[in-house]
Amino acid sequence: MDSELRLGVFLCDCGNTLSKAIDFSTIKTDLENLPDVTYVNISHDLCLETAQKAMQKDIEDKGVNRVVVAACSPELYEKGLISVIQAAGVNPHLLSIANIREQCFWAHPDKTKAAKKATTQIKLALNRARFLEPVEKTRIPVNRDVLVIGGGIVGIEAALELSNLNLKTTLIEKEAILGGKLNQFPNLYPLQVNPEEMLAARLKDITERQNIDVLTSAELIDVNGEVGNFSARIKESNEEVVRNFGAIIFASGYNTQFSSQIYGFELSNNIITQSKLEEILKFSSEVKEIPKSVCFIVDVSGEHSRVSTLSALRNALGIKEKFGSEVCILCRNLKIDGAGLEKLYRDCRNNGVLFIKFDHLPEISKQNGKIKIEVEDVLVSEEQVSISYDLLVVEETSVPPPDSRFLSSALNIGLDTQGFYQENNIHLYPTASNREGIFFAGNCHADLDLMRALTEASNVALNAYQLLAQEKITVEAERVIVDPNKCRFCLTCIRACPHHAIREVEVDHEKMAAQIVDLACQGCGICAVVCPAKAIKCKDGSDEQILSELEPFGEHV
Amino acid sequence: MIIAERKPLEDIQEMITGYKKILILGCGTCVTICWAGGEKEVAVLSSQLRLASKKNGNELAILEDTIERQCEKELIEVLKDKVQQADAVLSMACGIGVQTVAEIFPDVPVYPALNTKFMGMPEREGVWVETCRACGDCFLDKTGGICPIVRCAKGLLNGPCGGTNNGKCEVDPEKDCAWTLIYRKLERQGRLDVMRKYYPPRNFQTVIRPGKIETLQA
Amino acid sequence: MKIKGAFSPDIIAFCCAQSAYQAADTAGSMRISYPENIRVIRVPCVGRVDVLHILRAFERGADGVLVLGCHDEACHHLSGNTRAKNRVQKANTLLQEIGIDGKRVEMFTLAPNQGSRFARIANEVNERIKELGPSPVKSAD
Amino acid sequence: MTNDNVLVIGGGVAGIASASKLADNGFQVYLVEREPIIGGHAASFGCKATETCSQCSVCLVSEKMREVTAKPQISLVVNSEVVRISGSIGDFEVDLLQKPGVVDPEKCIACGICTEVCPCEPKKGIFLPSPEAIPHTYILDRTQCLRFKGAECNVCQDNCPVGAINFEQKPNSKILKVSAVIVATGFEAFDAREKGLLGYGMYSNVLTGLDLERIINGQEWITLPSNGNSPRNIAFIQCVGSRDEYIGHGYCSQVCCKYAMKFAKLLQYQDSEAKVTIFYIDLQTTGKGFGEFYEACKKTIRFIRGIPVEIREISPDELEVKYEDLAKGKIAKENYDLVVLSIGIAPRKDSWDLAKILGINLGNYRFFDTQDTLDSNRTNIDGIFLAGTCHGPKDIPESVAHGIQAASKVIQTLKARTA
Repeated sequence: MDSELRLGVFLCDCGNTLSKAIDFSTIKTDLENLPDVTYVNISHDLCLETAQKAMQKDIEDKGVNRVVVAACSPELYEKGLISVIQAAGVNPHLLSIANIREQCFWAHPDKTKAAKKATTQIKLALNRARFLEPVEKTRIPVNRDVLVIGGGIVGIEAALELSNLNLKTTLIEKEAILGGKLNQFPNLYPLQVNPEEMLAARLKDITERQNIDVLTSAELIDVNGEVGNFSARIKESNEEVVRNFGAIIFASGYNTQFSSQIYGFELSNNIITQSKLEEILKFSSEVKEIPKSVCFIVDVSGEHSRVSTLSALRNALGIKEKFGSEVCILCRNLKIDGAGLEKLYRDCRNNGVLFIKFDHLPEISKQNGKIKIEVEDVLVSEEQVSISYDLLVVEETSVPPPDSRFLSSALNIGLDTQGFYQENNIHLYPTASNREGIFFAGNCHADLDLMRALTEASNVALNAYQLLAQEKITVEAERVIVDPNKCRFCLTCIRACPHHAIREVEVDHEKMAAQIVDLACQGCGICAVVCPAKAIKCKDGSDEQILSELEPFGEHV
Repeated sequence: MIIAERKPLEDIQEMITGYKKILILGCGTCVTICWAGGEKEVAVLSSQLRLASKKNGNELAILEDTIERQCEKELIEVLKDKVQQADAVLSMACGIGVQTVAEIFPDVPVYPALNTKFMGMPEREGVWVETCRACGDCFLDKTGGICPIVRCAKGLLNGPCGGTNNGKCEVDPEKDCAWTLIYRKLERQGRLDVMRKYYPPRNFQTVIRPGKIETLQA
Repeated sequence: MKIKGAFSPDIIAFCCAQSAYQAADTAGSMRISYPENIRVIRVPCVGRVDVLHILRAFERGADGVLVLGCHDEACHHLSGNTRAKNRVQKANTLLQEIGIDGKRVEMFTLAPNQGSRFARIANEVNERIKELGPSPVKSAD
Repeated sequence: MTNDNVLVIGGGVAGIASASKLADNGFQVYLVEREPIIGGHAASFGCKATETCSQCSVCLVSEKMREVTAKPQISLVVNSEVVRISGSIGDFEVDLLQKPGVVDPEKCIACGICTEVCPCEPKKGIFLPSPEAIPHTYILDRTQCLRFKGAECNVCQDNCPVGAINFEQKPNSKILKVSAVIVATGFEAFDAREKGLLGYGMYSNVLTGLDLERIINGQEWITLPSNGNSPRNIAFIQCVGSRDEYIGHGYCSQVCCKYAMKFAKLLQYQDSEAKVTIFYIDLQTTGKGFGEFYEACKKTIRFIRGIPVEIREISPDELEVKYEDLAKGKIAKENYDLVVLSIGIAPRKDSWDLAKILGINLGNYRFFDTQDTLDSNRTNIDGIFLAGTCHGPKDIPESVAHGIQAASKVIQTLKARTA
């Protein structure tokens, strides 16, 4: 590292507005006689092309190796200034910015105080600059294969799109055949698409692709490693195989489960679940005695689920079309916040489906072979309605795939309060997990209708492609680094890292130490704080840099 | 490993009143791992003591250092010149470390900053629990690997006592009854006959203080 | 070093770059004023603020420390703000042990576009620290 | 001949997401925005957090906007509209018309002198549209600026240190050669004045969801327009302009139940005595973590089925809401100091003009239509894709996801052509 500090300070008076309060020339003279400051310049528009070109030239001519800029907020122009100093041959991490506009001149009307603060802030930026360390970029080879877990429509769609982006994909499915819910649904209302044809077309497409490798009745057991080289242990019809991947996409969907305690009664021949009804509708030709009247009940065990209301509406219309029987739907709030769902609801009504809204749970009893239902219809001033139907179709709760709890702890990826993948607060990045290189799509982590699930499928495909587009990923090496001699291998940092970006590694073949995976690290610095031996250093925001900004106190009036 | 906990600040302040310059010495092994006496805690304690001395107006200079292990004579001898500069040493090691430093530097007063609590393991991040008391005659072969001396409130050898209710200890309802755990473990391994034997109370007489082990320099 | 005139406390504000630092910028560009004796230090995440940094701030003569991060359940690094809350609590007890009022260290949560909230917090804390007076560490020497 | 250029029409959150992903994957993107700044509707929203974040994704918008300036491959073309397009996929030729914005965003350094010297009262003629505006430029409001009211005033132009203001700026047109086009022109909020009986625009304390968003963006707490106090008795009316066949909006706008409940929680966090009532048809309580949010709301918020038909102003601080009390089966009246109309998402009124220019079809309810029901991006013109709410109602993360999907489809389509 260049031993001798040569600080270059570039002040910007923002079109000479800041100079109304801040006397830039005195600051310039003060700075010039500080020991390691080699160059000070004042300009009026450092955010514009001309001034930046001049700045680059100054850096090169004066041999500046640390750049301090006193201007407006780094949030606006940090990236631009970084490319300028990079063009001048200075490492991008050797830039320290003093915010003398938004957080000084504009925020403090009292001009003398604002001027005083500006000088302090420039001095702080100088202090920080003295402790900046360069971070070099390296290119890390990555495995470009992608693992897609779950052979439902979302897994299939993601695999096809990844293949379009010529990434090699391995699609694993627990069951013996691909298709997931597509094999189960009789129709895909509100979309006028036949599920079998849709599935058949996609399966044909998959078989024609050379870069999609399908493993059925295969399950993921465990994954080691980080983004760029995950090694996944997959059990395929009870023999285990280990394969390497660069990214992993979870598309394992959801299961449904009937909970009799919530309803207070068991299933029987005339109380069936939605999935049982879907079987009947699918093989409607073999049904011997057709139910003349069918009643659906929703919003009991899955009050906030889009999927359960959607399957009720879909199956109601299916029955009307196939058997023409009398249909009624009991619900609290119809969940129709999806494309075409309101229209599906209107189609049901136009086909004579009756809708009864309840607030208190209806009483359900059996009477001479029929189901008797007493419900207070809220829309008709809570008048007690008593109806009886041949068949009652009850709602199932959607539950996460059985292995989600196990895989979540094995892979250190979070679950939400219902046990589905992905903590609640990743709303900002819907398909991201807390770990780089692991993505979620479809109903394994959210409650989605088909069109939303397909959108997520192509999102994760593009995210994985963007990560693995090249053989090698350029990444900033050792932005956060563990000193193996000081590391006591107490595992605190490995447990604390929210992105699971720290792994165990052997140091000179006998001592174990923690090591930060640059590709997976997001630079938050939590590990550096929790480390009891102070063995971890962040080059962006190191302890020395932070403490150096506490320096010049006690000089106020 | 050895688990320790920092003493309250007033006790430490009481110890070092009157000294102008002290060396706070951290230990890099067990007490670092249990977040009590590592380099981080040395820095925190020094910062606290500097703040307190500034606040009370008495002048105090603090040298900070952390070495690999304070239970190794050779590693401590190396600190000779640093210790000479200080009027006293505040050791943030377990009791073993404090005594080793005191032994190597007899004319410098050495004070403990931590209370050495027990030998144990982490239950989860930031929580440590005692699992062994070094009673000198390990009993674990008879209890399927669960030590009743430490984990049973009464240290019974032929438990469980009458007070256990569905697996919880009568002394502290939060705690599992060690003997119920032992019973379930042995049942699981099909070795319940081990519990049928009667084990006489321990003869703690045999433990002469301080314990010593001599191995031939082979 | 006698402090003449009204006491204007030195307050350090550790600001998370994802939220609080931008809220300070927003306050500035909305020309909402807040006391100038609040010094903003930009950290990559509020989880980067260590108890040691807080103690060192008081050693260097700060009268109050503010730790400002993302709202609960909105931290880009999941546990950053919860850990910061625990550390501020620990800093309170450590300061209380020395006889410095624990209320001199406080944590608040913000979103990047809440400029007026940043200014309101800054003004409120400034008044509170004014009542507490200068830090006992500073006025002694 | 396919070049690596892609045109994104509309700088809202979906357009930004598409542009950002395309730029990351080696494409040169022209992001064309009609307004002087990007961000669209979502950029004017405010944070609705109480003690915990209420996951409204508004802070996602400012983060995405800054990505645009950080990526050199994205060239921002503001104040511009597409007037003509010709050619086909891989070889489109697009004519843009750039209205004179008077302030040149490339030159403006947002120093603030022009606002200081501007003589307009009470509202300045030239100002920074929002603290997080991208491009970070001042804009001239023709309705305020005296010069456009006949006065001979050049004060700001003369004082601008970098000469970014030029009143003589002429509209100029540009030709772009692109391989694909992503339409992300967004939505128009339903104009609540169309429901005359609800008194929006007449009574000061009848606001829409959009008004609340603007208030919360500017200040920390919501205050009543009539007297500036914190509202104590608030009513939210859902499905205003949504699920309404008579005005051709027979769809659920998907976002109103969510933002209404988040505002309700914020109002009660702001003032624990505040009483909130929500009039609804069907509460849409779906979405990750929103079920629990609704369960918490049920404890403190009163939910009434049925949509009020009329609001009368008894005094500027008191409104009377007339609705059908379903339980008793008769008309009831209640007084509130603030009524919020949860307006929905409607297609832009001028979507027909852009459809004519691009040659793409309008679907039902006049949102843009897609070619195949299973593909929510490809339009009937090969090479033109849809992103965001111009294709149908979406919330912020879904618009971003739809934008990313559009980018993914563009990359796959162009890759297939060159392979």
